[in-house]
Amino acid sequence: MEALSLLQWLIDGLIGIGLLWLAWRALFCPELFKAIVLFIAFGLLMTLAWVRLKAPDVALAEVAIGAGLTGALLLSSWAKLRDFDANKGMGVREKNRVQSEQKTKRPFFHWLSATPVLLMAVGLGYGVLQLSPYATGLSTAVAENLDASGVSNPVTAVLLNFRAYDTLLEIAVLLLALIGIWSLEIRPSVREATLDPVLDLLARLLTPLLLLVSAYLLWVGAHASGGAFQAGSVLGAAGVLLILAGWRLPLSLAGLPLRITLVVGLSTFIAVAVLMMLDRGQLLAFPPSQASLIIFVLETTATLSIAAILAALFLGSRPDHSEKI
Amino acid sequence: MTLSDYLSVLFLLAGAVFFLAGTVGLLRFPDVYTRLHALTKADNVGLGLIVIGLAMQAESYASVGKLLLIWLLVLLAGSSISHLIAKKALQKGVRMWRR
Amino acid sequence: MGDFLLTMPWAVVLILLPLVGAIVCFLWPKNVNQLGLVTLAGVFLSVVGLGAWLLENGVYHHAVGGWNAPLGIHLYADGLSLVMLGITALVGLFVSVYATAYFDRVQSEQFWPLWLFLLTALNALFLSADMFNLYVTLELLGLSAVALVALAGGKAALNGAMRYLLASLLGSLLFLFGVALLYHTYGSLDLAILSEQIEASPTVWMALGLISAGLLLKTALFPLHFWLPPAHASAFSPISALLSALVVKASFYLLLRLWLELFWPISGSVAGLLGILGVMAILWGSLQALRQTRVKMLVAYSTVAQIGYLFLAFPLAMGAGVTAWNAVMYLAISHALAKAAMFMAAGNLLRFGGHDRIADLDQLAQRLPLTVAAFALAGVSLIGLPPSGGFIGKWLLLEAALMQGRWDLAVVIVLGGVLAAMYLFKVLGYAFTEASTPSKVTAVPVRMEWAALLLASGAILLGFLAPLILPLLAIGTPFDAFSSAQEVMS
Amino acid sequence: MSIAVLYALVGIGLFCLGVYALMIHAHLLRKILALNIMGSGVFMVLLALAGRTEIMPDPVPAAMVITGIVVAVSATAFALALMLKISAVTGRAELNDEEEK
Repeated sequence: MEALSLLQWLIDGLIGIGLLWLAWRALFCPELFKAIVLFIAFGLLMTLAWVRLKAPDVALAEVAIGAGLTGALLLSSWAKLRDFDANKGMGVREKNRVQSEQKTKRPFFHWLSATPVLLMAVGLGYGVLQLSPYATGLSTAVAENLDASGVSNPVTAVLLNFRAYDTLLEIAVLLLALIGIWSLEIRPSVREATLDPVLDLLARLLTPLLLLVSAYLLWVGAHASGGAFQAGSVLGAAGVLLILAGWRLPLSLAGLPLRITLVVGLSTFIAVAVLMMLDRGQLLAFPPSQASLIIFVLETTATLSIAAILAALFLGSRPDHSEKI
Repeated sequence: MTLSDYLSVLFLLAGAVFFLAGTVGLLRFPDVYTRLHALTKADNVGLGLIVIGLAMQAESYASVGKLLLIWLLVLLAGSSISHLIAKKALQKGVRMWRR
Repeated sequence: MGDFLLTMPWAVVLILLPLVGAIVCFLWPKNVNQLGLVTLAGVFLSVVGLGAWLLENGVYHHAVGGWNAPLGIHLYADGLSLVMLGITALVGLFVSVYATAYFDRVQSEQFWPLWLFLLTALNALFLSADMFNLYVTLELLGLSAVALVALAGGKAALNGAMRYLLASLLGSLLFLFGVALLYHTYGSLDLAILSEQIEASPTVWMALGLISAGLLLKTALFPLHFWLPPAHASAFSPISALLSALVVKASFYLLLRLWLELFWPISGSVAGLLGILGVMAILWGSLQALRQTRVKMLVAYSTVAQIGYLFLAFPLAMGAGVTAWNAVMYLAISHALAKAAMFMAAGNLLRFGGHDRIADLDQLAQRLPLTVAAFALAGVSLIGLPPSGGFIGKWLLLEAALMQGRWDLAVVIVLGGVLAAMYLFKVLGYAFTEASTPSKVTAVPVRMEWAALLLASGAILLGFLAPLILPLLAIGTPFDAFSSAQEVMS
Repeated sequence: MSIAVLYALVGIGLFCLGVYALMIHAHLLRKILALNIMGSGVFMVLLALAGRTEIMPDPVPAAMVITGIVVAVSATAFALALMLKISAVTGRAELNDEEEK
């Protein structure tokens, strides 16, 4: 027992130090590309930390969204930035670029910023150490009401029943980000995707598998780790892979059909909220007997929308405009 | 500990050795092509050995299947991506290392 | 009819209606202007309905999902939320009418969904009583506001939007950190429960520090105002109006609410610091406004100064309780009306002459009389001349200051008014004279002129409405916890 | 000190590193990375402290962190798009401090 707990301390200590080291390197290593790769590694290590903290649902979300999708977004943005530099034709030298990538404010400013940040770190650390060593939070309240929630995975119960209103607004944030990006009117990247037979084959093989995994995560979310966000991001990853392989949505589907897919999750959520309001006088109050069905409908439509939105975030420009220019 | 436990440990250790060797190769090899070579050894063989070691401890055939699936997926993704990286490097004109 | 008013769940309508409107505008962009105006009218009527309900029944509680706090999320409305919702709907309606004439087709297709998301976020923020839910509404608010700034597309607007986005995200994360500490101390996210249990401890101090820092950054109190002028001045004018009038006020509202519910019992002494920052904001903002050469930049710096006024109430409330809070709310809503009108007037000048350089304004008083009148009326309220809403607010604030013998603050209140008069007359002076370089002009749609003028008149009209508004503000006695605590102290 | 507190302290470290990097870096991509690491730090504090119990860990922070991760990726995607737009218009992925002064 003693040895085991020592081993645990060793593992957790290594993860903690590894996280801090990766974060430090990602933020301060001179090359941006390296920084992004380190950030992705950081996300993967975060996933391990979540597993150690007994939060497998969060680990799944982190690996799919935090490390995977954010990493893909960062890398593709980095590549586009480099393309701008190349297209400007002023021959931005490698050296210049590296200089701009690690440019910081004046050294005086470093000290000016470091002092309050250090003070804050000490204060926060002290504040956390002062917390009582035992606290259960809301776990008993969740456990007592779990039967009435329609699902047996407590995290899903919180996300889609007890605090479903948060989730409604969160899907709104996701949709809003996409609408915001579309209104920036970014030109689609001029570079044609280089069609590669191996990548194409990989996409063909993985897409059905990702579909399957996504459906599994969606289904399993009711009683074990998983749920709409994890399923949606896996499905969205399939979309990203297809985009990378050079596949584009046919124009006939890029207008209203795509838009409907993007909003169906949020719209269903609102519709259910209003129906429950009319029926039971309370927003998003599901009758316990039908709660599991309602949650399943909400999660399925949310998965579709989340996947579509995430893939569209990756594409960046509006698909119904891209072909015209 | 039974015989299968000892075998498990053996496979896991062997897998770890491959990972270690792959990592050393990644850090020490001279160019991108040889580094890819080192990396795939860790991924393919190392992970394969670890999967075998874990499969011996698995409680059901379903989890053995899942473990195998993980290995196959890593094989698929690893080989495709190594191919893409090597191809890009060739396109960009990265020279192969010669003694 | 009366029954209908009292049975509809207005608060829920206020959140869901604009959200549905945003989705519909996104799906069918053909008739966005009509769809948007109908939504705004609906929101306005819902606020009236909620007001009627509150007058009849006192405060409004709604346990979302039927789950009571601490497990579930509560919606909560009292007089303070009602007044904020009301001013949002009113300003929103006028800005929307203005926007239908201001934007061309493509721009309005982009504007409407984002603006309706912003409205959803504002309403949801004013109605929420749950700390984490408030964080989500803050993110919704920040992202939609930044996307709106970026619509203008130029170098300045994009830079302003980015600076705003970084400040806004930093503010949200600071807020969330504070929420995390509070949750792990008390095991609840509900404001009412937290307010009952809160006690001073190092953890709580850190939590409150983080939350205040995040909200002060979003409210742009000096010296955290660096992001505001570039963002507000470079956005399209109706959007500047929304940002200056409503978005900044939303984070101020939240700070005020948390101050009243959580901070006051344990950190009364920080009030003095907020007061000092308020004074510096008034002086710095006004002086910067005086230095500006473009109308919109001047108006944006004037916002920095006016935000300072809102924070003078914090040290004064120690001795003057309700009077100080009434004063500050009155100032907040008068500023919302006046500043929205002023940005709309500035938009008219820009449309008319193609520029907003103060020195080159060319006989506008003769050529755009309604716009100049709107600018002047809004100015009257900002300076605090009778009989405007700004006058009532400053009068109450002065009263609170003099009651406690805070002559220093009284001087600043008056001085801020004088400085405001100086920078506003700088614009008006040039509006009456002929410029040395006449510029080509474009006609300004009548709707844009009238929308600005009517809102500016509203700011004046507020000066007569105090007997109507102060009782509304008192529903559910949002400032009461404060005055009772004060009695204990004295 | 328990595992919960260990991870909470790591979270604080990540948060503070992020704040510092956000302030001193000029390149926007770096600032966006910094915000993401700050976010991870906050999530870690939020979730780690939920483990101060012998029974089932509190699921509410886990749900909050999942919500937070989704909000963070939305904000990141938007920030990156805005950065690309700025870089397309001005030729640099930086904020221009000089022009305003």
